[in-house]
Amino acid sequence: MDTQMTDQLIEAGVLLAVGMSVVFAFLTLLIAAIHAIAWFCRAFPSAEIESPKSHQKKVSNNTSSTSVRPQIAAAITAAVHTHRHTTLRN
Amino acid sequence: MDTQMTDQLIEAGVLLAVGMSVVFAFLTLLIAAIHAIAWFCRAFPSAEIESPKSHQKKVSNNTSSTSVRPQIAAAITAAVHTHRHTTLRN
Amino acid sequence: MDTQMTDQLIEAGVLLAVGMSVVFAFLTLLIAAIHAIAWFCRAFPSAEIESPKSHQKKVSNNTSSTSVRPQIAAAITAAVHTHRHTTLRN
Amino acid sequence: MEQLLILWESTSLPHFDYKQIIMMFVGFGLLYLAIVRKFEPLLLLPIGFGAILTNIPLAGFSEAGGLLHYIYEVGVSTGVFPLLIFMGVGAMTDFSALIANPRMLLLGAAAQFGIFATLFGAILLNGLPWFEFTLQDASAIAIIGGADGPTAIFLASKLAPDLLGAIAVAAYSYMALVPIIQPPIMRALTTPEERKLPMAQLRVVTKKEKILFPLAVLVLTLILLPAATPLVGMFCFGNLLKECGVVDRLSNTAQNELINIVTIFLGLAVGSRLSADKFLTAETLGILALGAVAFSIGTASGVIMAKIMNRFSKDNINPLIGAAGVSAVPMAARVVNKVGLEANPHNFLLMHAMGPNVAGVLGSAVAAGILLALVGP
Amino acid sequence: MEQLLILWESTSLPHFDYKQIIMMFVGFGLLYLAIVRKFEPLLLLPIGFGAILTNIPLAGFSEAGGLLHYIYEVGVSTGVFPLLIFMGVGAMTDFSALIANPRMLLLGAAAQFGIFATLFGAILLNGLPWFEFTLQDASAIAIIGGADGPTAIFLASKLAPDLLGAIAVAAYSYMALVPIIQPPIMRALTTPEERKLPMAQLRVVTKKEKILFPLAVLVLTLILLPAATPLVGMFCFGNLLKECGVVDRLSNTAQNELINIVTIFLGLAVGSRLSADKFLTAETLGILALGAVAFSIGTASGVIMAKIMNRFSKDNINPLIGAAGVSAVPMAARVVNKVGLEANPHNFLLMHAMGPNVAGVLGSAVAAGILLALVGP
Amino acid sequence: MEQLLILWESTSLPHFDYKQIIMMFVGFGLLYLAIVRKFEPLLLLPIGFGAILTNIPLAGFSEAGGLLHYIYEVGVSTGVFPLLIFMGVGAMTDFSALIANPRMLLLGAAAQFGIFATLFGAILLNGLPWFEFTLQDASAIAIIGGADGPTAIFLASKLAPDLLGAIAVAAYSYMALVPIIQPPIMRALTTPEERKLPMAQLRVVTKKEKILFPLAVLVLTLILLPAATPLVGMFCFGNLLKECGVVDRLSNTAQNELINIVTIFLGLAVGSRLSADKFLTAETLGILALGAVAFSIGTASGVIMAKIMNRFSKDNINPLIGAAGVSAVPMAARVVNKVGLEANPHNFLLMHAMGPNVAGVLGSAVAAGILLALVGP
Ligand code: NA
Ligand code: NA
Ligand code: NA
Repeated sequence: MDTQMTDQLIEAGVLLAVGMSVVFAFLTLLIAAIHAIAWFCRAFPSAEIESPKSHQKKVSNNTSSTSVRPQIAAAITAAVHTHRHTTLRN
Repeated sequence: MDTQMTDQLIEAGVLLAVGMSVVFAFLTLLIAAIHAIAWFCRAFPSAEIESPKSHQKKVSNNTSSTSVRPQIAAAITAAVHTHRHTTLRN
Repeated sequence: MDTQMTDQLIEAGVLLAVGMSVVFAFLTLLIAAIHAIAWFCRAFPSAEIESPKSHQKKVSNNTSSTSVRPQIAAAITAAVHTHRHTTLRN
Repeated sequence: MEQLLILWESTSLPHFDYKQIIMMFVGFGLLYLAIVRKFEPLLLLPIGFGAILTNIPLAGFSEAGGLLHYIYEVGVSTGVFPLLIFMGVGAMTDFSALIANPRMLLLGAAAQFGIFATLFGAILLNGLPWFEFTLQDASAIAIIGGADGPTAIFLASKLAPDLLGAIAVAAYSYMALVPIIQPPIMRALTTPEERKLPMAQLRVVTKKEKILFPLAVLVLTLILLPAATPLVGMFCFGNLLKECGVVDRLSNTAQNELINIVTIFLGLAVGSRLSADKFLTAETLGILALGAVAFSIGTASGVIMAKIMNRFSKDNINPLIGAAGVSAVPMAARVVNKVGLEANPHNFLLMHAMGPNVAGVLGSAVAAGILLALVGP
Repeated sequence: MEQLLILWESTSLPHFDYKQIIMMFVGFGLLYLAIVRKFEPLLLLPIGFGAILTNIPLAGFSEAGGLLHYIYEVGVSTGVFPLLIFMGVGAMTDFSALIANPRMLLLGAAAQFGIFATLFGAILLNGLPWFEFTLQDASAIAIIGGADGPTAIFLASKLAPDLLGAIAVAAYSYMALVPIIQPPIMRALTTPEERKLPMAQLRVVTKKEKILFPLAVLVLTLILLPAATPLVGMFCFGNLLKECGVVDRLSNTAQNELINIVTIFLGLAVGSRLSADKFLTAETLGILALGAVAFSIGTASGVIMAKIMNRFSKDNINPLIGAAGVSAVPMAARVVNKVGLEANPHNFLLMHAMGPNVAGVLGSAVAAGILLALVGP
Repeated sequence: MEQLLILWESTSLPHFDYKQIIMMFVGFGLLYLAIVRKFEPLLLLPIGFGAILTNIPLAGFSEAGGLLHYIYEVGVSTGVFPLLIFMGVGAMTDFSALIANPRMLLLGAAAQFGIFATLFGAILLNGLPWFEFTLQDASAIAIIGGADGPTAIFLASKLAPDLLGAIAVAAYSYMALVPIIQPPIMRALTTPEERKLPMAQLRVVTKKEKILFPLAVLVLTLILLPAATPLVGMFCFGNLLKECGVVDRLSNTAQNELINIVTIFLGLAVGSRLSADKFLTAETLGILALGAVAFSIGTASGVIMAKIMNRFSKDNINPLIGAAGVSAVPMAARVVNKVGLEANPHNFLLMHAMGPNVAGVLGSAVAAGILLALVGP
């Protein structure tokens, strides 16, 4: 094993030690942060941002989920209407 | 108040006068244009471009608004069918 | 008719001959390929890739076609429910 | 030991400038306004996030090779993103109320007085030792009074790129503050009787008129004010896509996926201009102050113009709808409706206010064109 | 006074060239065709609008720093946009009808005769004093006979960028005119008995065949005609996305949002090539004339090939379906169906015509590859 | 005759290098894995297709002016595409399970041991005559152990662009192989009793916590590890878009159309790096071997960490869920659930495994940041 590889292996060892330490330190701090958030949310429970409808302005949300409903409603109305007529005729 | 600012204020005054004049002139012309369009549309009422179905070629329109209809239709058919069977059995 | 145009016309003639030959050759080979594919698919019919559900990971498919169905289902259920009540009352 | 030093050097801690920390708090403040206060969240949330990212030491988001640098250069310094947003807004805008009652355009014109009057304010501020606005700066700031985000960003990117971040933040903040800024001005300038005035129902507008309208706007603009054609032209293009009825695919994409993608990128890129050296300056305070002035003057001008028109018109014109002339679609129109309902619970002004509201969009785009033509580079 | 002069100078009026005005009318004409006549509106509407914008004096849409300049440079001169469109078209194309009856490929081959025959026409036009088409120009013009928009734009961007605008307009216009151009030719070349011929029902094609088909096309192309792989490869990629069944997300995006976004940009960029100096030339008239010739010859070749095949085939082949070989999917197939129904109200040829129809797409992409390989730069 | 020669020269046949043919078979192999074996098809299908296209002689897909060249330069060498993917993945990720049980982050941390341990493997391979990995190469290879595609592509584009193709292919292949690689390791390291352990139900997480979580992650990252902010920041941005509830338009676009478009382009661009000279090397074999090692060590470390935590915890922790710490969301969590059900048919571990699973995404992004900071350019 030549010197260069030994050097690289030492460097890798340092990286391993430093890297895993930082990863654990970082994610441990994040555990603390999550506990702090949970504490904060219990301490200051606000209904303010829980409102389901967002006040979206200027850009109407035309995604399928919203635009489908009126269509379905119309279709259902038509279907039930048709059906009632059909059943009445029968 | 130094000369430079006086110059700038004069320039701003000119901008104000010119700007508001142009804005009003422009939008007044647009009023005339809208009246002209309305007159034109009353004079030449054409059913030609009112046809609801566009002849879109090469690219089938898969957006939700159009693609939903067949689905809804099928669903309605199925629902009414199921329902009739259900009511018949009852 | 000058020489240059004659040259160009000859060149165009060559292009026509070569071009149509290649087009026909290419698409004839493709006919053979389609027959080969058909033979291969008859020889090795596999149900493997016919499974309707793709194992899509990490990215849930929120396109309209899939997201509409539950909505429609719910709508239909509601419609039939409403209707039955309506007819019962009548 | 050396590795530990490298590690320490690779954290932000030894590199933080207190100004960057302040700017991050500004970013978090914008997130707060967007999420909790619901201030124009579609733009202010990405702007706030971009502001945080751009101020992180060592991350280099806005330096050569950084993500926000690329996005800014590709989309904002070229002017492409605001124009695409404008196209999408055009594809979302319904001009029926304006076509049915074209005089409303005068209200959209009057409200632009806020823009031009603010030029004086900016120049007067130069009398104070902390300000040195050029006429180009002043014009870019004044357009905040137009209450139109993409117009403000587009003009700022051409006339005063260094102020772009502050101008965009001010423009969107004041647009979100419309329900707070406008009602006192509206009430101060009108009598309760005026606020109760009902208006005649609008006539039905044919599809053909709606198709010809964007083309008429385009023709007038290209003849009289070609400097405004990038903004007005793309707006009309979007509107034509919507109204023509033969390219619904393209219209849907322009008003949904395309505008959403561009909004994400535009917001982040604008946020990347909120660096300490550009934002933590006296100019920013001046911009915020001037923006409020521009907005208020615009609102007042619209209301006063409506009062004048009401006097000379045979049909009633409720002066409140003049306030909608600043644009801020559809927020300003909703505010008009709300203030009107307070005076007369049976008087729904929403549709009537939509006319001046969309006229205001055209008006401020025209004003931007004038400023570009007269003080532009 | 000076300000008024500046204002006057900042309108279009003192800068208009009459040619620009003509080009704007051309743009409005394209909008008319798109909206009122419904001629390929997805492309002709953006092209028409782009043509208007690019001819506005002082606006600089197509000059350095202008919106259309950026879009053109990014998407058209690189060839990226037509290739993405082709990918999306691939993701929309169903090859079942062709796989069930592969001989239909011969009809798609025969219809390309229109392309190569038109080369002669272009060269003969050079005999007139107003024309000076190079062989590259002639090739880019001839591809109009392929009745495929993105193929024509891609080839023109490589062989004759100056003619791109006129070629694209001609290609899409003639594709829209298929219901007018093709029926007389089809009727002239067939007897009523031939037009009444019913065809055998097509067999069911398995999913596996549909997956292997684009791969087979890709392999043949990359071996025999690598110059055609940009077009054919992206087309096959799109088709594989659609047929493989495991990436529906990507397939949906390729055939909806992505192709819509690119269509908007491609149309505007093509329109930006309709400047007076490039379009108001004798060449444009020549291109329109040659395009019509190419289209007609292609239609006739397809029908004649179908007649020949019918003679030597044990199953009936209705000669009308040969006309669908020019591509123009699915318009040409619909026209076949309509003309067939006139002769025999119970004979639905639509599915049978889809085979040559999609074969025509491959055929013209292959023809484009040949032209690129033999006369390309 | 000369024309025939030109024609022959314009086919691929006289230009094929056998290595290109091998690479095409590699590309078809990837298509097979994607379509038939359903190995991460969203990426491997475009990668495989890109690999075929890039190896076609004369087509020039990856040369200056070629489609894949443009896509690669715009999106991959700038790092923009992986960051946008990460934003979209953030907008799809639900952190509820992790917020409810934050200790799971330790499992996500432990699983990163696979990354750092693999550095040794890469350096030891240098002892063989065929390998010459620099520390940067080794780091880019080791990140495969993070089981996260965009992170691997982003890091490789910064540290070892020449190895990007092989690293991306290895990363996605092993992510797809999770159900085959992980179960034997999981079973070897756990007793049947451990595998049967039920876990306590998770508490409900409020909306406010979910909004504050990405901001907390962002703040910690920007303070401690700014080099990780491009990845982590865009991820948190996406997650905030999703959770804040006020920009659903943007969130939907980020997790649907935008990520789909970028996935198509990213896949093709990565595929374009699978050229013979870069892929048909001993390095590729080394990368594949090291990737498998990294994956296995990561899995083992996660399981062992879970065993240790179970010993010291008052609540049960089923050691199987440690395996989910490598990320590969949600495949690894599903595998945990499956192996758990084998031991105890009433024990559903899926939700419990989602905690370490999403923790693994953060863990590997952090690890990538560390590598960037310490061995980066
Ligand atoms: Na305005
Ligand atoms: Na064709
Ligand atoms: Na990971």
